[in-house]
Amino acid sequence: MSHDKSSPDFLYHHFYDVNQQYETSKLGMWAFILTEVLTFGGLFVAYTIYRAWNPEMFFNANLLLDVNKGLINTIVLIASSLTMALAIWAIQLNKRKLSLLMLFLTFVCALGFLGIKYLEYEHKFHLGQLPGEYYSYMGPEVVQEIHDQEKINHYIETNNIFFDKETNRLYTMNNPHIFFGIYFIMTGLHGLHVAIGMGLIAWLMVLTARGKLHARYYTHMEAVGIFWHLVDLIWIFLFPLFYLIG
Amino acid sequence: MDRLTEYLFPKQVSSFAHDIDNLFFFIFYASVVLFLIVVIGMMYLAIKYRFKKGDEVRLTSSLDHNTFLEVLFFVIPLILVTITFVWGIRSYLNMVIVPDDAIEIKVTGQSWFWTFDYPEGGSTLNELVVPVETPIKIVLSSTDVLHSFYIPVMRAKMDVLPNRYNVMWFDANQAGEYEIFCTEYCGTGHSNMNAKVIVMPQKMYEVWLAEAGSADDDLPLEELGAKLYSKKACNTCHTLDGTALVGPSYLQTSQMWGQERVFDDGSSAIIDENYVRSSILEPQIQIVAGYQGVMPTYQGLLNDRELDALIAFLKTLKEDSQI
Amino acid sequence: MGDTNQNYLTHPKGIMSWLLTLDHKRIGLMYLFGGLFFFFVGGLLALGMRAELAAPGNDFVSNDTYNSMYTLHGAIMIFLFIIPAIPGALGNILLPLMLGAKDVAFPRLNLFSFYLYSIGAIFFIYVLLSGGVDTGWTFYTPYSTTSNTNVMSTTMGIFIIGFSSILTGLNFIATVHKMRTPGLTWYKLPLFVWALYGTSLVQITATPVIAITMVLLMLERLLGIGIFDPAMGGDPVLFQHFFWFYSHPAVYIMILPAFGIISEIIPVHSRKKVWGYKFIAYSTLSIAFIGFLVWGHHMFTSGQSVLSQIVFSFITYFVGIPTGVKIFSWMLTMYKGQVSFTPPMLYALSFLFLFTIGGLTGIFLGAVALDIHLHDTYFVVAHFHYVMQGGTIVAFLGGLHHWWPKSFGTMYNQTIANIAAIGVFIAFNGTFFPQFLLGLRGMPRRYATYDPQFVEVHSYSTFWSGILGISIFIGVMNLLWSLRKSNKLDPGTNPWGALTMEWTHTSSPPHPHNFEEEPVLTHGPYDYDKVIVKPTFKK
Amino acid sequence: MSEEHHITPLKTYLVVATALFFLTAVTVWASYIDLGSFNIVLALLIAGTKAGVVATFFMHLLWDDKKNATIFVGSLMFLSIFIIITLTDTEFRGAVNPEIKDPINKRAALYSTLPLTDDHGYPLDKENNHHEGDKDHH
Repeated sequence: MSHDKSSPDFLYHHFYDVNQQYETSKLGMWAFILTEVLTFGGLFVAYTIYRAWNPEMFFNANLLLDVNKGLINTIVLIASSLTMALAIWAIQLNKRKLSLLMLFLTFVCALGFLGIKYLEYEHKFHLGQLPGEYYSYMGPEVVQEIHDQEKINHYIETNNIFFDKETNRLYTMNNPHIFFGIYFIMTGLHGLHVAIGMGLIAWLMVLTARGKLHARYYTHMEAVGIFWHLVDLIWIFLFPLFYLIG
Repeated sequence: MDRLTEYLFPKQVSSFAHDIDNLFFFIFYASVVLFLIVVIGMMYLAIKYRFKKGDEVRLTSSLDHNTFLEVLFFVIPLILVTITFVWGIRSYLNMVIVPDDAIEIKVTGQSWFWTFDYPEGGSTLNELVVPVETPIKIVLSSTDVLHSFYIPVMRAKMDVLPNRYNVMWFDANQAGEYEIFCTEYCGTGHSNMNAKVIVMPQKMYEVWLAEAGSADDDLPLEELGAKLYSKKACNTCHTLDGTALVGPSYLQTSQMWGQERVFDDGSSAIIDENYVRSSILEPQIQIVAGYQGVMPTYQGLLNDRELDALIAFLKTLKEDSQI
Repeated sequence: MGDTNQNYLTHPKGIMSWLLTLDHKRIGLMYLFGGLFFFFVGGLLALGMRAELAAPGNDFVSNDTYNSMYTLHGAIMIFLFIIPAIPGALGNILLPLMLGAKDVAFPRLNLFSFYLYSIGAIFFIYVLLSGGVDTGWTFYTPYSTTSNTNVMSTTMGIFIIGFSSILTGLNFIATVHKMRTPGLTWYKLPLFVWALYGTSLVQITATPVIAITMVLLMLERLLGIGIFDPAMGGDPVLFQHFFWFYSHPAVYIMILPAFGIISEIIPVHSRKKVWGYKFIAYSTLSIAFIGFLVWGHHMFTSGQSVLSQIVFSFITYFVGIPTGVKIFSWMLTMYKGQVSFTPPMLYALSFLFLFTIGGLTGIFLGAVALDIHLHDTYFVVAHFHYVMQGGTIVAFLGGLHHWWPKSFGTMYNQTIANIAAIGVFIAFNGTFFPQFLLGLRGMPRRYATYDPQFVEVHSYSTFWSGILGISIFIGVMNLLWSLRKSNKLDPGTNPWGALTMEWTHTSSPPHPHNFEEEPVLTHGPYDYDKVIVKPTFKK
Repeated sequence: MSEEHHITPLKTYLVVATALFFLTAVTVWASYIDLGSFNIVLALLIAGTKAGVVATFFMHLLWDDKKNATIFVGSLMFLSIFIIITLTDTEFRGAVNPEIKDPINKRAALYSTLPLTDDHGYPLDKENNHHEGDKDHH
């Protein structure tokens, strides 16, 4: 048997009609989102358990992260989500050029996100705030790192740090390398998703520019959009969990 | 039933062993009944309604459910598992709540032997000595990987974790010598990581405690060495017959006495008393080529006389020695 | 009917048409032969282990070799055979046919997941040839972070195969939801489809967690991140939570499709409407769900909190009840039917026998106090072999015999198949039933050498394991032997008189596009009270 | 057919994005107020709201087949199962036998060259009985 001869060229042979194909792809994409949520979920579990075990260490280690960079990245990602949504909106109305522009903006935002992430990582690598056994950050720089003088005072007052004058070393907390381990894995995996998302958006731009996507057929863009919003959604949780431990 | 218990289970030595075996038999008989219902029912139906030669292929009954039966299948197992669950938890709480008057013995698992530290200060290797009819609290920890401390006759088992304590307890009701197994996989020597629990009458235990460590003082060095060889678990990794296990055979070391031995970093040393001594106390420094350096240090586990005894024993070994 | 000679096996031709095929039936066949190959490898490892255990000492292999053998036996059987075999092979071949669809929802993804499986398999072959891995398939830390064997390659292999499993599950879910032929409502679906659907749900929800666990394990080895390794401040019990959050549901990934196969075989070969259709369907889903809540019963001696012990023991029993009712439903399906003792039916009956033992012995292990004695002993080994081999593999062999004429258009020698089926049944019991006794007496698992008191039972078990190996080998060779050219059946053959769509609406072997005309649903899958289809054998 | 797909008005997107920016500001502001353990609850509530808004409007769940929303909610449910049941272990260890509550060494072997410290970073080799009272600060 063969499908309706009048069916458009973007309809795969094993579907009855365009709508079935669109809905199937979307369902598949959502099932994929479920697997993504659970992949990150494992890391959220590790985070929860270790934070519950070491609340003070998490608090202290969180002070070493740069809230401003995290905040900028949050804003950048939300903006990119908006432009991604608008790209779909534009293609639904067959405004291809507008859609292309919005995809481009999304791509730029993603690039910006990774750039800021790079600056953050670079700084931490430099200081030795690394995961696991590579963690070597025990120098007194910690005091210079925190910009909020009130926090420094609070920090020392509550005896969470111990400064040993003989060795000129600062013992901050128990096992901070675990915090940084979880931080790097979660933000690293998230960053990997951003990079993959950029690849997908670039691919969408090519498809849109070639006119393959239009108001009747934009499944690819819808699927990538869902993926991209998921990336945003995960960051929405990572931001307060790592940067804003009150 | 007692004979069946004896056939199926090891002896019941702890106070809760009897209860656990009874729980087993409760589930066992319930299972046998359910199993027979399924198997006999299945065979009866399959044979009664079999398609015989010459039968006509025909439409069959449209019967496809019976609410009463389905509810019954639901309720009967529910009752059985509820009893099992409550029984299992009640017995478990009994096994996990340690009596206040328990003697506390510290057990350390290490690849691949057990160390037992007694409250009075003594310590033994691969031989746990406990008094009869006294609750014993076992506090477990490991120095390397996971182990699991299992005494079948006590029906007691608990994983041994590195950097974390675990607790179990038992009270033995019969004197005797019973097996201890490691049941959490821990590497090459896992299946050799056995020990004994020796349950003694109270009086004997007190005598043993007082004598522990001093009893061997008057043995000749070589005999003491032979005793330590198995008591301190050297035999887990070093044979006397020349075959290589985890570590080199004592026989080989003995035969090479005075000769040079090559290590995995390319260096070498003459085999003499000092070499053997440092190999026991600091085994990680010189690792014989071809072996993995997995031996733990015996620093603090052997006194000077015991070290001398092991060296003396090693030097006596010949091709035909039978120990 | 159009050109009756055109079927998916011969059209199109050429090796590339197989390697790049998007046809679910061909992908299914590739999974089938991949799975059978690893079944063979895993089986050889098992026989090697039994040979070593015939006598107490190190008579056959060293401790290290034994440890590597049991690890690879477990990992290969689970990750390369049981998990992919039924969904990947039988599921792929049959799911679209049973739904009246032309293909699965995402054919390219389907091929991609087969290639992921192959890449994972290459990792395993590398591990096998390069000296093995000795951590046990459970990879408990900190042994797995310190072992100097091939842990990295193995975890990488599992990570990749995990994605293959996820993508297959995702594909099947979309297929079941969206690709059913018009008129095929949920309650008209064959029960095998329900089973695959439940399996797929478990696959996509549980497998991501093993993927991230394997990543964390690799990072623990590379960087010492300190989540699982106590030397770095981590918690080994937490690793066990992570591991079993996947690996307990994975048991249902393995057993649910077997339930599906049995739910097909018994009504067809009893020519009788299935008993309790809705119950079997719903219990599949409820088992899949409850399976996520009980992982801690693998950790009753790990030192988790007492509260967890109680919670896990309690929920564990709720998996047992729906499973029990299923067994009764299958049994009662035969009531007032016409039962033929064909090879698939013999496998199904032996499944009922063996799986009942496997299920009931699970009750012993769910009772915390008793589990403390039995944990990590041969009782557990026997229990899960009764479930996995006596359950899943026996059902798989039954399913293979049931759908062999459909997949290849040939019929095997039924007498030999029956003898092999009975041989598997007897030898299986001979091998594994004594192991319950070993466990009760306190014989720990994963021992290369053991106390001489256990030798009698061990050598008995070893003897029967040889017969078991031979029986399975004969069974599978009998199937493969039927593939010779002279053995072709008429494309219209329906040897069992089955009513599901893959038998009534397409030829054997099926057309490359599954159905020559759009399938029109005329009856339900088990309407043996309304429709007669006579079994036909035509050469 | 694709023509039937719901097209969300531009205004909705802009309103949603504004709400997201606003909530981001709120969450940063809230982190500077000391609410004790309620800080984390509030942060997660805000993050949850943001996530809900993204899923509902940007990801089009509001207008989609309800199956998709079910899958998404399902993924969160399975994640909660994982977290909650694991917490029944990690939070309740030592309830019967207090020995098993904490690790023996709180500091990883990584820091073995440093003196051991207690929860508060004090080296254990110094006499520090006074900080028993310090716990009241927290």
